[in-house]
Parts: sequence; C-alpha cells; structure tokens
Amino acid sequence: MRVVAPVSRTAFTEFAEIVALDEADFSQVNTRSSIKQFLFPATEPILSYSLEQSNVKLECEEPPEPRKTVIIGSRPCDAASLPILDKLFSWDCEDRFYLNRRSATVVISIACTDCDDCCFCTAIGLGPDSKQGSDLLLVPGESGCYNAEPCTERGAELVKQHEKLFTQSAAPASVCKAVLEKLPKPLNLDRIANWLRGHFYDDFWQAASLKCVGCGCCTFLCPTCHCFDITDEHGRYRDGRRAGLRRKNWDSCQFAQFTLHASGHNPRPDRASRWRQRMMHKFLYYPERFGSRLCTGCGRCVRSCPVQMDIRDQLKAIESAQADDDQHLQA
Amino acid sequence: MIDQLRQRARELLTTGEAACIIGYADASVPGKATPIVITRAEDADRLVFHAACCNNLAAYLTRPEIRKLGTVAMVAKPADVRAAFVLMQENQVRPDDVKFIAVDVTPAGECTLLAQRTREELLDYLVKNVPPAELADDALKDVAALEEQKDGERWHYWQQQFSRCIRCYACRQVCPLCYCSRCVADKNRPQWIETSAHGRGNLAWNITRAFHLAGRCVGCGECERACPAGIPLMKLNRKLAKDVRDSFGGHAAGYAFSGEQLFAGYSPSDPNDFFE
Amino acid sequence: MAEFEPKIAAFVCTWCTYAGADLAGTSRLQYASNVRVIKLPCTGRIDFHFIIKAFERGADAVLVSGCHPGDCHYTAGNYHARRRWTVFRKLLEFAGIEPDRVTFAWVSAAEGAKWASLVNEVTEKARKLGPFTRYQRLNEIAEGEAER
Amino acid sequence: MSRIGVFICHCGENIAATVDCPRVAREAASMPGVVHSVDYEYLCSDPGQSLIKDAIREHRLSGVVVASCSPRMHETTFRRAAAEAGLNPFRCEMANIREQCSWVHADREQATRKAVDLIRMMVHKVARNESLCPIKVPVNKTALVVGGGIAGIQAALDIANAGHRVILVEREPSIGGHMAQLSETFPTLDCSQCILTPRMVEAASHPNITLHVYSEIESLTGFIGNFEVKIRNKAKSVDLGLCTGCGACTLACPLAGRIGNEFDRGLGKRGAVYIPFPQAVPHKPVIDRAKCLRFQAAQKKGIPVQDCSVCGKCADACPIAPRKAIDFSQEDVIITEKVGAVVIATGYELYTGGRPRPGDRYAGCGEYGYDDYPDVINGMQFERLASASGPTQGRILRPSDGLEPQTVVFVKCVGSRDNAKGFTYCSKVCCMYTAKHAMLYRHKVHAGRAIVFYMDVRSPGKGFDEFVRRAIEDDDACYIRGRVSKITREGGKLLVQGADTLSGEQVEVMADMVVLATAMTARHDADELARKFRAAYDKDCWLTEAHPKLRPVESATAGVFLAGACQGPKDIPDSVAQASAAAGKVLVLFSSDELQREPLVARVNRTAPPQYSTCTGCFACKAACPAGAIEVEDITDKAGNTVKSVARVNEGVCQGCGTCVAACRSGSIELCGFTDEQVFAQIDAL
Repeated sequence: MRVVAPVSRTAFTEFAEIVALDEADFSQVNTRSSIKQFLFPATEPILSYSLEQSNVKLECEEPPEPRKTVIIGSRPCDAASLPILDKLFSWDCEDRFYLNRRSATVVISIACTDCDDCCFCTAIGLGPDSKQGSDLLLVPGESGCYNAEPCTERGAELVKQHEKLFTQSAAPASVCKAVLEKLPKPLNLDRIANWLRGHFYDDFWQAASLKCVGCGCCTFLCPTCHCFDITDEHGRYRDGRRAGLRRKNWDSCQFAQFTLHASGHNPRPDRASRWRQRMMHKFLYYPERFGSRLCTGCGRCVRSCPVQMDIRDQLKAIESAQADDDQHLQA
Repeated sequence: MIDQLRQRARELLTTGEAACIIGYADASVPGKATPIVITRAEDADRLVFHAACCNNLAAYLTRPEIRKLGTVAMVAKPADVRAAFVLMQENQVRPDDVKFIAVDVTPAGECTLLAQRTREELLDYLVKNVPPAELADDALKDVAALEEQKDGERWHYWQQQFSRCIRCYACRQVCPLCYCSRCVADKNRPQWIETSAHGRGNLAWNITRAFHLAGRCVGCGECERACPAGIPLMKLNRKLAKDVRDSFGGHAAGYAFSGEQLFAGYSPSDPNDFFE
Repeated sequence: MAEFEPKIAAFVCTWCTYAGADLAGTSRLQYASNVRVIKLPCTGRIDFHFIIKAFERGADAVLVSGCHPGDCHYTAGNYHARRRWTVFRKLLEFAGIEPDRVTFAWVSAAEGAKWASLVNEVTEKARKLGPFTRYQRLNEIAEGEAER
Repeated sequence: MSRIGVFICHCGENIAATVDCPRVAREAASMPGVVHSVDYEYLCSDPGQSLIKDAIREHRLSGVVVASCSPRMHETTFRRAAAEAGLNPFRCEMANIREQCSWVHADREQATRKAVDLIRMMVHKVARNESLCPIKVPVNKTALVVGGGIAGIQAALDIANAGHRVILVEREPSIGGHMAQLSETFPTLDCSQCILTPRMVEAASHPNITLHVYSEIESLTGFIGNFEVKIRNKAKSVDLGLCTGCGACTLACPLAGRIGNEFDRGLGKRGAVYIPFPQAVPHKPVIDRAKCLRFQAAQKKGIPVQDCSVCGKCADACPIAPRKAIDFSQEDVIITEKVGAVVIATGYELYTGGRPRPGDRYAGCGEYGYDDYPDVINGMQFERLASASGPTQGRILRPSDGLEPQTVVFVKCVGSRDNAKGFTYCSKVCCMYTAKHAMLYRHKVHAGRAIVFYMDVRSPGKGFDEFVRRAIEDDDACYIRGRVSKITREGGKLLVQGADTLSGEQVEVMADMVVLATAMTARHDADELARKFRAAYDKDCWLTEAHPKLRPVESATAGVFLAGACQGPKDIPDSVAQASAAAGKVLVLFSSDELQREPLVARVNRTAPPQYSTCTGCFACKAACPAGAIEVEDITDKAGNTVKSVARVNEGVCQGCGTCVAACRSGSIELCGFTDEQVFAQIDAL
C-alpha cells in the first residue's frame, strides 16, 4: 500500500508517495498538478505484443493488480473530479485500468480554509468543503482539530477501522466559511450551456483564443481532462524476438495533432476551433451526456497558463451574452 | 513611459504602419500581465509594461492567426527582439512585416521605452548594451556546478528532473523559436521520439528540444517558466549557449537578423580535437 | 561469467570509412566483432536521433566515422556533421552519458588498419565501462519489464 | 506485409570458412517478413544470380537481401539481377558479411552471430525500401578543359573535332605548357615545338574552342552533364582585341631584359610587359603587375594605376590608335559558363633541384648546389639551352661565363625515388631525357664528355631502350651506376663526388656543368584544385583516378576526367593517349541528350493543404547543401497569392549526401535509399 500526500520537495507542492506524515505539506492552497495521475497516469501499457516472422502475436493483458493507495490531503475540487472521471471511464466500455485503480484508492480530502486568485469552485457549484469524490472529508475546525466526515461507505469503514485515531464529539465550528467571501459567485451554468449550443460558429472563439499558445498545460493539469492517445512502442531485440507495448498516453485537445487525420485534413485546424472544443466539452457536451460539468473550479488552468488566459472571464462573458439574448427574446 | 508607449502604439495604428500591436495588458489575476493583440487605436490605453510582463511576444509572430492581421508591431524586450531577429534569419518573418516598440528595464529596475526603432538601430543597441542573459557569469554558475559533478551524478540529476515531464510540450509552445508546423516529436514515421511520458521518451524529447535550440536560444526563459513540472530547462539551454559560444567564435543567438544560421554552416577550423 | 560483450553501433559514410572497413577486410586485419555498421552516404546524413535511438535499442556504445576534413566526397558534409557533434556530444555528456560511450573518428578509404584498431579501441572502451545500465534501465521501464 | 528473400553467399570458402552459412540461413528464415532464405556457394556466378531471379519470381518477393561481399563490389550485379527478374533494383540490398565479417573475425561463433545481426538489420531496412526510378538529366554538350598543355590541347581538339564546344582554360599567358619548352623529344629527336606549335594554333583558331589564357578556375558547381564553372580572366593590362602582337611595348619597357623569364627557367630575360616566348599562342603580351614600375609605384602611393604618372613607356610605344591596346585599368573578369563535362589537364611542376621553398612537400637536395652554383642546372634548363629558340639559340653554354662546357655531369633521380629528400615515386621520364640530353650535348659539343650518374636505367617503351643504347654506344655517354653525394666548386669547376656502386669505388669528377634530372611533382596547389573539382588526390597530391586499372581517366566525381601529368608523371605520348581517352569518355557522355542517374536523392515532403508540407521554410538545408541543390518553392493558392515558401530539391543537382536531412529540425526531408524509416529500421534491429 502507498500513501500519497502533498509534499513540497521542490519549488512546487506536488502529490507524491510519503513514508511519514511529516513529509506532507497541507498548508498550500493546492498542488501544482491534480490527483488524476494516480488513477489515470500520464502513460501506461494497456497490452503487449510480440513480433515473430511475419506474425504479430497479441498478448492481451489484464490490467495489473493496482497498488492500494490512500490519498491524503486532496482538496475537494480534486476529489470532485473522480465522480466525473468515473462516469467517463465506465460509460461505453469499462476501462479496467482506471476502475481497478479507483476501487483500490481511498481519498481523504481536507476542506479549504484559504483560496488564491485563481480558485473558482463556487462559480461551478462546488465549495471549499464539498464532499463529492472524497471517501472522508476532514473539515478544519476552530480549535485546530478536524471534523472527519465520512462521505462513502468506504470512508465510514475507514473511520471504524481506525477508531483510535478519532474522538467522538460535537463537530467543531468549521473555519471554511470565511474563505467563501473571497470566492466568486456561482455562474448560471445552464445559461452558459444555452449560449454554447447556439454559437458553434462565432467570432468569440477567435478573439478568445488569439493569445493561446496551444501548450496544453491547462488540460494536463486539469483534474477532469481525460483525453488520451494510443501508441505502440516496441523495444530491443532479444534472441531474435521482439516485444512491444501498446500504451495509453495523456493527450490534449489543444494540440495540433489531436484530431489530425491520416489524410492531412484536420477538422480543428486552428487555435480557435481547439479552444472552442475545450469549452464546449466542459460546459456543453459532457453535461449533456453525463449531467455534470467537466470542471471543478480548481483554477489550475488559470494558475498555470503561461499567457494568463482566464476561463472565468470567458464564462462570465458567455453568461452575460446569453443573458442579453434571453432579454432580447423576452422583449 | 507608459504614455509614450501607448502614444507610439496609437501612432502606428492610425498611420497604418502596423495593422496590429502585440503587447501586454494587465491580467485578470492581480499583479500579472497577459499578452494582448489590439487593432484599434482606442485600445492602446490597455497596453501596459511592467516587471510582470514576461512573455516572449515574438512567439506570436509566426502564428497564422496573427500573420493574417498584417504588419505587426510588437512591444519587445531585448530577448523578444533577439528572438524576432532569429526568426528573420531563419526566414520565418519577413523583416519588413515587423515593427518594434522596444522596451527595456534599466539595472535600477526602471522600465523604459527605447528610442531605437529600426532593426539596425536595435541591433546596435543590443550589441552595445545588452549582453546575452543566458551567458551571464551568474547564470552559468549552475551549469559549471553540474559540469563538475561525476557523470553518474549528472545522469541521476537529469533523470530526476525529466521523470516529472508529462510531455505537455508547454516548453515548445511558448518558445518563439519552436515554430515548426509539425514538430519532429509529433512525427510518427518513424517515431524518433517516443510520445510516452516514461524516462526513455522524456530523455529523447528533452535532449532533442535542447539541441534543436542550440545556437538559436535567446535565453528568454519562457520554457522553464511555462513548464508545469518545474524542469530546469534553462540549465540545458545555457549549457548549450556556453558550448556554442566557446566552440564557434563567441556566437550568441539573436545578434544578427540576416546571414547564415550557425548549424547551416561550418568552418574548416571548427573544433576537431574530439575526433580519433 | 563470460566476459561482457558490448553491443556497438557504428554510423559510417560510404566513401571513406565504409571503404576503409572493406580495406581492413581485404587486408585480412582481425578485429573485435562487436560493431554493427550502418552505412550512410555521408557523415552529413547522420542525425543525432540515430545515436539516441541506438542507445534505446540497447547499444552500449556508438561510433561515428567519416572522411577526414577536406576529403568529403560531397566536399563539406563532414564539416557540417562535425559542427553539430561539437555541441551534441557535450550535451550528452552534460545529461550524464559517459563521453566514452560515443566515439567520433575520421577514417579514410586507405586507412584499413586505422579502422581495425579503432574498432578494437572502441570495443575496449565499452568493455571497460561495462553494460550501459543507465540507459538499459530506461529501456526496461519503457518496455514494461520493470513492471513485470 | 513484405515478402523478403535472403540469400547467403559462401563465396567459396571466403565466407563459409568462418561463418556458418546454413545456420545463418535458418535464422534469417525466422526474421520478420522473410519468406525465403537460402545459402549458396557463389551467388555472383550465373547460376547464383539465376537462383535469386527464380526465387524473386517464384516467391513473389518484394525485397531481397544478398549477404555476401561488400556492396561496393557487387551491389550493381545483384541489383541488375533483381531488375531482370522484375523486381525494382532499389529493393535489393546487400549485407556485407565478407569484408566486414568473415575476413576480419576468426571466431566462428562470433562471426556467425554478427552475420545474423547484419542480415537482420538489412531485412528490416529492405522492408521499408521503395521502388525508385532512375533520374534523367539533360546533358550540356560543352566541355571544359583545364590546362593548355599538350594533354589539354589534345583533349580539346578531339572533343572540338567531334563537333562539340570546348572551353579551354590556361593559367599562363600562352598555351603550350611544358612541351613548348622542350628542345627535341625522345626517342625520335624530333623538334618539340615543330610538332606542338601547329597544334597550339589549331586549338586557338578552332571554331569550336573558346580559349581563355591567363585565366584560372574560381569554382565548379553542379554535377555531371550540368556543371557551372566560374573562370577568372586575370587582368592582362592589354586589350587582346586591339593588340596586334607587334611587340613594340615589350621593347619599350625599361625593364626589358632585366627580369628572369619563366619560360627559359631564368636563363633568359624579359621585361615587365612581355610575350612569354616567340611561338606563344595567343601571341600577345601581358604586363607583370608585380614587376611593372607603374603598377608598383601606384600601389606604393595607394592610388589607382591610371592616375599614376610613372613610366607608361609601353603605352607610349603602342602604335594602336586612338585607344591604346595597353590598358592599365583592366580588372579581373569572372566569366560563368555552363558545361557538361570537365577534363582536368593541369600538368605537373618540376622540382628545381635546390633547397625547398616555403610550402614545398619535400626536403630537397640542397647538397647538389643548385641554389649556390649557376652551373648546376636542371633538366628543363638544359632543354632551354638546347632549344634553337632558347636564350643561347641552341648552343650549350654554361650560365656562369657563357663558355662551352667540356665536361658535363648528368645526375638522375634527383628528388625521385628518394624517400628522405624527395618522393617515393619514379618520375618516369628522367632516364629517357637524360639519355637525350647526353646525346644532344655530344652532338653539339663533339669533344665534350657526358657523364651520367644513375640508379637504374628504366627504358620500357617503344624505341626507348634502343635510344639509351645509342646514347651510350654511339654517342659515348659515360654511365656510372651510383648516387652523387655532393657537388662543390673548385676554382671555376664543379667537383662532383659520388660512388660507383658497380666497382665499389669513390668517384670524383671535375665538371664544367652539372645537369640535375629532377623529379616531376604535383602542382603546388593541386590539392586546392582537386577540392574545387571534388576530385580525389593521393599523398603526393597527384589526382587519383576512379579505378587504377579499369577507370584510369575518370576522377571520383562523375563527369570530371583526368588527362596528362596531373595524375602522375607521364611522357608526351602517354599524356596524349590519356587526353584522347578522356576526350573519348567525354564524347560517350555527349553521345546522348540525357543521362540516367541513380535516384538516391533528397526530397522535401508534401502534405495536404493547408499545410502543403511540414517544411517550415527556414532553409537551413539550402545553406547546408554542398551541391546547391535546394531551391525555394513558393506555394500559391488559386488566386496566385504565396501562402508558403518551402524547400524543394533539384534532383538533377542533388548528390545524395543527406546533409540537408540532418539539418532539418522538423524532419521534413528524406533521402531516398537512406530514409529516416530505413535507418530507423536498421537501428531498430540492432
């Protein structure tokens, strides 16, 4: 079993395996990258094959037995990505690689007492102490102790197994409310979806993406972005025989290669159409199919964007454009 | 200073000398700046320049969307000017398609608008006043420290760094000189560089990125700033800048806007001592 | 245990070094059998990707060889190559690859004996360094062997 | 999927003795894509080739790997065989398991394993080989001949007489070369100039020959059939169009008779404006700017020569009016010509016999006193003395006092066959011309003694040995076998000390004059010239032929041929024969309008719009290409607007080195036959 927690070993705070709790650093608003890497790694083999004479022999592998993992100290916005990914990876086919890891992972989140200029969970309908995706939520209390709220059966089980670590008392007053004042107001997400539905072709996309450099940081750091590429890689010759692996690697809709056809044609040939895809996927397509948004307001895309693009500004602009349209219609 | 800058931008747009200005505006996040493209003179007041304006705006010069707008005037720090010069040298930008609103920060930290406007004037300014940042003695200390280590230690160091790489290619995308429409890393027949974010693929990628910038990198540091994994990419860039300088007559990138590209040429007197 | 036999990839130009290696053959000079030659028209064709890929495919050392400066069949391909390698080899060294893993040489069509002794020398150097475990470890991980 | 056939050759015992061929064949059979794998005694034999051809047909092979000797040996053979069986020849590759395996490794196990590896790498490569079609390129039927000596003249005349245009370039002010300096020629003793000068005149006046004297080659670019040459016409300071060659200027020059004449090897004198020799073609003077008083004065003052008022007597004397033929302001002119073939006939230089000059490639024989005693001369100087048009009108008079020498010592092998002081090679002509010199001397000075010191007498050639015998037997030349160790001056005479190795005695001769038969050497700038023409040269800087036996007049560069002594010491008949042979090769090339080349050239990829090509147009390839084969292609939209500028390879010019491929960061250039995919596959199979 491994325990994963935020650590500050370099200039950045990142999730990493720890062996002692004092390695962990729970003081930061959030980590640079999200917890998705522990369930959906940047690269993983999904089958192996071997080449002999003119034949390719497939060795369809069962996913490896996942390591039992406890993630301690994830923020509610990271934990909230898990139910979103669950739906995706168990939708048209069951992705055993993800799902096996998911069932072997316990998520213990810590509610937020602070935020930074980029956080916007409240705009998306979540909050500093949302429970989605967590097995156990630790809510900091006034007295410096935590109120442990089991959110799933597994969470309850966990508390039961380690009763000694918990004391039964009246819940201390949460200190999370203060942060709410600093966080933005909720957006009208339906209104945004409505606008998106009617504006596939719109000058907005060109203007909105003009400064985008297409780096894909936003998608790679996003806890909910889940697009992947499949690639075959083979290795060294061994005794006249050679094996290869088919790998699943993170991909990004912001890349020029993302939807490039073998013919050379690309249905999303420019930054505008790629940026539109990201917005549409997050706030129209995924919600239409699964009911929730493909965003938890963690703010990583804002925080890490090298050109300071701000999805919040765009959402606000879309919301008010639709509000204008609605008024127009009513009039 | 900012009034002068805005005035210059207005002038360029109203006279039609430039169809658009690439500059900086204040970002939504307090204290930060963001690139902005303006095409109307009245928007010139949105332009700012201060210490947080770090992007290398030359990266936009090769973008098809920007090219379509016509002649570009760019707010350019010395590194941006150098990058634009390399782009000119490498035929990516027609020299007459770019106007400069050159800015610099004095040693005292004061932002100034430079009087130099033409590329000849700016080249002269760079040569006389702006030594290559990537070759500053201070900047090379890290490189020297690593060079002094044993190869095993260096290997270990870089493996640790590269192991964090998630192959998002942010380093490439923000770089003004990574302008290839199809990066060799995206070439799959054959696939020289594995796309998987494992140690082997990451080493191949990072070596390739660094080497492809050898003799070309202008030391703006955007790759390292953009890297979400915090890989010290500038350490590689500086190492190469130093070796290039030492091996090829003091070459530093971006101090010429025409003439032969370093690795497209040769000299019979290039180093030969490493050949058996 | 049997002595470690390094696997060595050699990238050579067809006009000088390949011809020199042929001359070593016609002169019946004996040398180590560890080198696998890949013939290119000119050293100018040799891309640095070749070297990295050779390591990825398990080479313990790489040899790059072509015409002496001034003798290039195409007049200047070797000069271009030399300029690239001047910097590239230092980059590899900086990344932690032992400099002796990559050898650069000029071997003319008349230097059969030089080819023979060069191969022996490169093989000896690789033998001294031992298997390129650093890179093999990367290979094992990438090829999924570490997980199995 | 590929259908690859692997054929392993035993080469008798050459391969089979060390490599277990049957085992290799078995292992190859299990390699990816291999459908047929056999071993055979001699694959290059007729039955061997038939075996391959039959297998190609029977197994419908898409690729063939022949594991045998070096591809440099038999690639053409097997590719031709493949083509005869209907397989594209470029789908046939060779694995070199002889020169680079069986012959260099003794251990059977190791050699066998290496052979398997080499074959596997080739199998992987061949699976990615494409069918390629030969490239046809037009042939420009104009020849460039460099050097206007007898070889160059002969080659030029042969080509011109066949109806093709020839551009003949000579460095000196006149054509003729060394042969023009000779008195009589061995073994017939006919007058050199009498047989040469008609040829010189014929060449100069031939309608198909354009002559550029006092000119040098600046550069040669392009490729067989399509070269472009830049010729520097050095400023002669004389307008050849106006000059009638009357010679008034040469007489008016205040330096007339005061400058050592190169043509007479310093034995005669000339002025600063001079016609090199009486039979010169063209018979027009040039001004030696390094000597001319006016040019020197102008240079010292740093003013243009036309503004200088010093001297100018030559111009005053020039009878041409109104514009003088003397033109001080003339400058070098660079002429560009397009030619399809090149004959290099730049000849040799003669070692003076003295101490080395800066840049010389030898130590020299200073002990013979050439630099110290005027009466020690070399063979070419003797030729000038013996020549009827020479400084002494053909009388043998010694330089120091103009008296007839009564005893002349001839020393052979001065610089030749002398590893320590000169060159390892034999200069080939010295034995014959020394016999001739002795003979000529005896004919002119009946009472004189001719003593020849020799190492060997090498006289293989038609009438050659008879000629030497005549010198010894009829003309009483005294041949002493042995080297001269030292020459010193004793009074007015020269003391020649040497050994007679036949008698074992020391020999001392008091001579009035000594003639050194010095070595022929490559031109001091032969290496530079070779590089310009992309021709190879050997350790002594002689240009090297493509094959010493089978391609003796071709250089390493297609379309560039060699004639005469630029390739090594030669006498006149050999030079002429080689020149005609080179001309023959040129005429073969010119016999068709286009020529086929191997399609191993680079290409820049093209993709669907809107990208058109992954090339980004940085043109690093263009700068890096040694052949200048990369062009800029502007891709335009329907309206004719340029949307992108990308690189394009002129496949006629491309030499296939692949330097562009490695210079391309985006990987947008391929080299056919050595594509990234092919090389990758080979590395992949390591």
